Amino acid sequence: MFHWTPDRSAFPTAGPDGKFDFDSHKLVKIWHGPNHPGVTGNMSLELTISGDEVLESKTHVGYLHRGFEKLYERRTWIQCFPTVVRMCVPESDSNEYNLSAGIEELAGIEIPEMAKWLRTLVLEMSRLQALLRIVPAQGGTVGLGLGVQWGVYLRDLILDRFEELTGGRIYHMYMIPGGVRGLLPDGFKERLEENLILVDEFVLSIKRLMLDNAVFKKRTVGIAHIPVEWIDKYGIVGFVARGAGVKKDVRLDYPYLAYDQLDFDPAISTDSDIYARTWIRWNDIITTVDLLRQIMAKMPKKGEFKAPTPNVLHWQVPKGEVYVRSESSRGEYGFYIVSDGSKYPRRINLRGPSYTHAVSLLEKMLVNSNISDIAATMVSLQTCPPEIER
Amino acid sequence: MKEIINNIQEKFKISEVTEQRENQYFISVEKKDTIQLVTYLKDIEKFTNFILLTAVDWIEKGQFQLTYMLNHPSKKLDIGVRTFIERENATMDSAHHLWEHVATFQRELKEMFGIDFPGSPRVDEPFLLEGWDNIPPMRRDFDTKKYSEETYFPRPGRSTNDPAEHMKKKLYPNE
Amino acid sequence: MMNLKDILSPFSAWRNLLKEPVTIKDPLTERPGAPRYRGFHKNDIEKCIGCGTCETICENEAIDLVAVANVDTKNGDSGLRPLVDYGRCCWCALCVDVCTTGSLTMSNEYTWVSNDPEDFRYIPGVDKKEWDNNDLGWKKPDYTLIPTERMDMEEMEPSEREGTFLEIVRGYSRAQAEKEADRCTECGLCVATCPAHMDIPGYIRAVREGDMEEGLRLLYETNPLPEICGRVCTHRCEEVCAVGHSGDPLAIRWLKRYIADQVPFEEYKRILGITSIEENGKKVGIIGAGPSGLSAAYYLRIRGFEVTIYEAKSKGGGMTMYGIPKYRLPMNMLESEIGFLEEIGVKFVYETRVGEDISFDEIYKKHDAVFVGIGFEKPYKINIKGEEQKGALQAISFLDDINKGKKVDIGKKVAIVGGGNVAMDAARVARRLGAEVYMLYRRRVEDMPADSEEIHGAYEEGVQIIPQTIPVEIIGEGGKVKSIQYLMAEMVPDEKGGRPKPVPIEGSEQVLEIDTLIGAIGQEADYGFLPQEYLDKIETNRGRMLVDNNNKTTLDKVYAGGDAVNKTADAISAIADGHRAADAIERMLLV
Amino acid sequence: MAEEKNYKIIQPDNSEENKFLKPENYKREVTAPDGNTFIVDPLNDYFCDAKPQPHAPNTIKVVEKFLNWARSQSIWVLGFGTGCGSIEIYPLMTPRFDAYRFGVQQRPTPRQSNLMIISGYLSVKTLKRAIRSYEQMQSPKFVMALGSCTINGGMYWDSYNTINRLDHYMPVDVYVAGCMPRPEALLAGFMELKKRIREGKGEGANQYAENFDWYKANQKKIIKDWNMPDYNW
Repeated sequence: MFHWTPDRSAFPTAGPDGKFDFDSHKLVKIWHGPNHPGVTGNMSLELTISGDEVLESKTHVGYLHRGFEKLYERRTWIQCFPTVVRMCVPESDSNEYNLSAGIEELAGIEIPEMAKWLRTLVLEMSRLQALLRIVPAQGGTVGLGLGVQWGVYLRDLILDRFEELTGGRIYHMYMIPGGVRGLLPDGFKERLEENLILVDEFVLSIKRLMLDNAVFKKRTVGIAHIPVEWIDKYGIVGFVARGAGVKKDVRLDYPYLAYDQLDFDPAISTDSDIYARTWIRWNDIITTVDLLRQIMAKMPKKGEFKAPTPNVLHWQVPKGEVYVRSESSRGEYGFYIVSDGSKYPRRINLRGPSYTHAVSLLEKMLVNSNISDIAATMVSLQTCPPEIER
Repeated sequence: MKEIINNIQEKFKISEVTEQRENQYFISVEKKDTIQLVTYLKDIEKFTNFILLTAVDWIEKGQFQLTYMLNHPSKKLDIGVRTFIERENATMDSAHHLWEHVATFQRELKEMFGIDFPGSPRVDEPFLLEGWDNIPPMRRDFDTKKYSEETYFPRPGRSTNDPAEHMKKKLYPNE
Repeated sequence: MMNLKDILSPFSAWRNLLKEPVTIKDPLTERPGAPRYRGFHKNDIEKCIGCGTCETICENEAIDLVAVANVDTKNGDSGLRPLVDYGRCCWCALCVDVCTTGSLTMSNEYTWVSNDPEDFRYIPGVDKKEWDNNDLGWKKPDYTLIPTERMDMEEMEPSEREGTFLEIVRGYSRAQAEKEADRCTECGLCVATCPAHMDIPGYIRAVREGDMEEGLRLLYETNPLPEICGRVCTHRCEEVCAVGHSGDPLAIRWLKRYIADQVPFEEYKRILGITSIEENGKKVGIIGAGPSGLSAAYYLRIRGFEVTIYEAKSKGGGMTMYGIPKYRLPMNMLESEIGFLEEIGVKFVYETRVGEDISFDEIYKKHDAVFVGIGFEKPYKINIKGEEQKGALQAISFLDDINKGKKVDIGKKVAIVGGGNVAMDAARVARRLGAEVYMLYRRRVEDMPADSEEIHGAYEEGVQIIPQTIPVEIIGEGGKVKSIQYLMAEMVPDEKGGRPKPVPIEGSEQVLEIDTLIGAIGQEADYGFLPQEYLDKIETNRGRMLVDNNNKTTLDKVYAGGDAVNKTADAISAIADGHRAADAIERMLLV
Repeated sequence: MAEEKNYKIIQPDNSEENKFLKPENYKREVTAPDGNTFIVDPLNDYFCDAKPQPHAPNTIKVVEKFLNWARSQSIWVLGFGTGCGSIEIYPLMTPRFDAYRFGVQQRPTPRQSNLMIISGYLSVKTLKRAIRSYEQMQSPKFVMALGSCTINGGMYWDSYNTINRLDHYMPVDVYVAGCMPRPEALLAGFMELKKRIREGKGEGANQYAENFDWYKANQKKIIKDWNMPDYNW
């Protein structure tokens, strides 16, 4: 089979100061984003290219910087809740969970059993809707737009379930310190099951359409390889680490909520390329659907859903600091929370997986890659700019 | 975890140990020992996963708190190394040589808090902001509301009443 | 790595060709929001009290409180209603969840398009919107963000109370007080309702933060007798408490008492910053050392006036000293309060009845201003036959005697006539003396003017309340009360819209054997001390002196306050009068 | 391999306006092959600096009406997700809500689109890109603003990095309330926009051209590093 490799000897190299000489006329600097169909969210890459090979890539973020961590200085603990969900748009519930869990840990509040299960349910639904969007989008980056049409429709059905459970489609603001804001509506279980059956079908169709697709394989197998040594070096987490053969999953490693009562085993691969990471997330859909079924079966029928808390208007969370984490669809999602014992948080710092995936890791990965693979690489890391810049 | 803390305490001067959870500890250490301790934790105790580096502004004490959050992937332990540095002309030794992604955190801290990390790659390049000419925004002495009102001026035509004042005015107009 | 299957497999997508499309035909009308959807706000204007808790919790400052036509400001309702700015709202519904009355809700409507950015503001419930009658949408859920249950205060068991005058309630511990104070929303609805306009949210905040000195300072800004008010105030603030709409109202009175109890009297001077008083050389005379007089004296004294209080009795405190039983207000509290006033330089002239021991004329001429706080001393008679016999007492003098420590023989069975706080006090005191107590009241129990907790306490202690009874005659035997005859009454609605009137039922006479009868149907002021020339100049109305907004009477440089002036006749109103008069005197003499 | 450079960079002075000037935008002295030297100012010489001009409507009423109808039926949206509202564009453009049947479709480049959706908050950094994208779009062009953030700051009303009022920086045709608006609300916004275009009220581009100096002044006030040409179409 014909395989073309560029003659890299003709490429200009960086000077001793690490800078490229643009007067050589062999280099072009182009911006990939922020207004570009192939970036994940509002971010950009400053690429130095020669031919269609990337010689240097610099990630530029900050287009979505709203200064959340500054805003929390002047918001009370409860007022942080509506804001904190906006830290990550595609999967907002991890934020709610982390902040609630952090406050509960600092204040020593034990949440009721029912609330634990409802939170687990919401986190899994959230993971499902995020995966339903991003897995077919991996096909979209190589020109296969059909899967996106299916996936986004199914995601919308999950959003409908969110809407009836929490009252919101994207931003749910469902978990608050002490528990959650409501019980399941009548008939929720049946409607969710109807949707899950459709997801089951989708899982098979997307496999036939995308994972078993010759073109998709050609474009993704062996591309954007991450060696296993990089895992610690770059702080790689979640499915990217699992793609490289390291089983990292907060749900297993540091069980929270009701995860210790659930039976699951996330997929793992050693190929560590775009295809492997897509395959793992495709498997994650299957795992999540299974988890949702387990949750619906094991969940108590009714019960208290919120533990009593002090008056939220001037709740002074006890002094202390804590790092809480949960597993988002992109990997370990952590909050570092510092309280000085006052009404206002001293510091809430988000450490999302994209913080390293999209900056130091992506910059490194894109060197010597082909410009046409950039979009696929970004989506294979599932980078989410809002969690980098907050 | 206790054992590790004991090991550290033998080798370094630890001023404060906080047990947040069974597997999560925060320890305070002097500025000069910090990078050494982090290196020790990484190489000897195998806290090989670097989670985050962030700063907390304790403006009333005139200090920045830097927290290096490290994780032991196989033993599932977290340790937070705290150090306090002066707020004025804040500088800290760089740890970019230990992990690749530390540089990003340091770049953000330089921009948002004004903490310098000499030697860290691209530390002077703006990260999130563009054309920022005020004091670093995450410092507590920067008033975001005032800045926003002056720069982006909210839509006019709103006013509110304090119920207590309004009632006093209405019910006891002569007082 | 690649095979034929990989090339053919994507074509399986053609299977979908014949499937029913999933497209929603008319998404604009076919898709209402879910029943819990957080759409645009609705507000039940009648239910809303304008407490502003929604405004407080809103992190976006999206809610303004604005005055609204057709909604009046009244006690417990600020008359303000929330205006929502949809250029700020983030649909988190926290405002709905904290709403104290549950009036604020959300519809499941979500479409609002306009080309004018100024459009996106409205007052839910006032400005008509198409979603006003939409029943679906987010409602206040079945949980609370503000604790609804009041911290119970430890009380003496009712069975232990007989025979002792020890204080019933034990006061909050620090943890209890802080927990109770935590429930406050700081809305401030109570401030206007309190006659003295005390900064209630302020001192509750001080309790919460454990800053007792700040709390005491705030108390003394408007009320120099917090120890007294913390125990016996009629706490109208608690009736309008916003938290009370969804649970128990805050125990405001107990929290005030908590602050006052925490700080020792010796510290007062330092905390209140009255270490040195700059004398201004003006003199003010105060007649009556009741709450209004003491209050005026305090505020005048700290501003440098030379203040002299003339009191007929041997101790200060007025009704709070002589009329309130000591199980409600221990004697030492009063004495230390008065001691504090003496310490800052208020002169007390006891056992000096104006009109007898000193003439009003003299006081009037000697001082630059006079404050009259004489109270209601003279009890109303029941005005029935047989009232002059031995064993027919007046509640005021009965309580006075008990407080002075005199022994009063009331026998085994006692009847109290009346239903106010004085009647309750008399009844409960009589119970403590070991008597069987009957309470005769003209109207129903729910019409009683006494505080509900007093009524509750009376029941607890075994007082038997016989409502809707009208005494007709006191039957005596040998000049001593033997029984009382009364008629049962039925409640007839008042045509003028007032409260229902009791009308005796013919032939329903009943007789109750008693040893003592205590009348407690009210008191009036005694203007006997005033010489005629002054009396002519002071206008009165139904026995109360007429005063202007500054509590000035129609007589030059004479101010008045307390029961003899205002209808509400409680300690806190008297304190407010004293404060107001002190302000006015200062303005008159110094400005 | 480095060849002899044919230009010399002129270091800018330390004045306020050069504070954020990037090295590639420094003025330079270029030596032409014939030996002449001349100054090149990248910011002004490489771009068109003419102000935009308002377009008068067609004088024949029927024609103008027809044009407006046609415009309203082909709303091409620039695929620029400026804020969190862009997540709801996915369902809108896919089968469930299928905006294509209403003549709405997404285009990847500003040159092909005539509707810009500002999907929520705009940070200063994005505003700069949004303005450039907007100016590159062909007239008649429209702006649709989503969510509270564009009306009065929304959640980020006190943030140091997000604007509060979009109408100060570009002319807005339709606002859609919500945080964020649902796809249905967006569709309602499209309907309203179409109505306005048909009525001939979609005059945003002309408004921008007429008040060009005011908009530029507002934009420059908050974009401190204005190292780009004033107008670049």
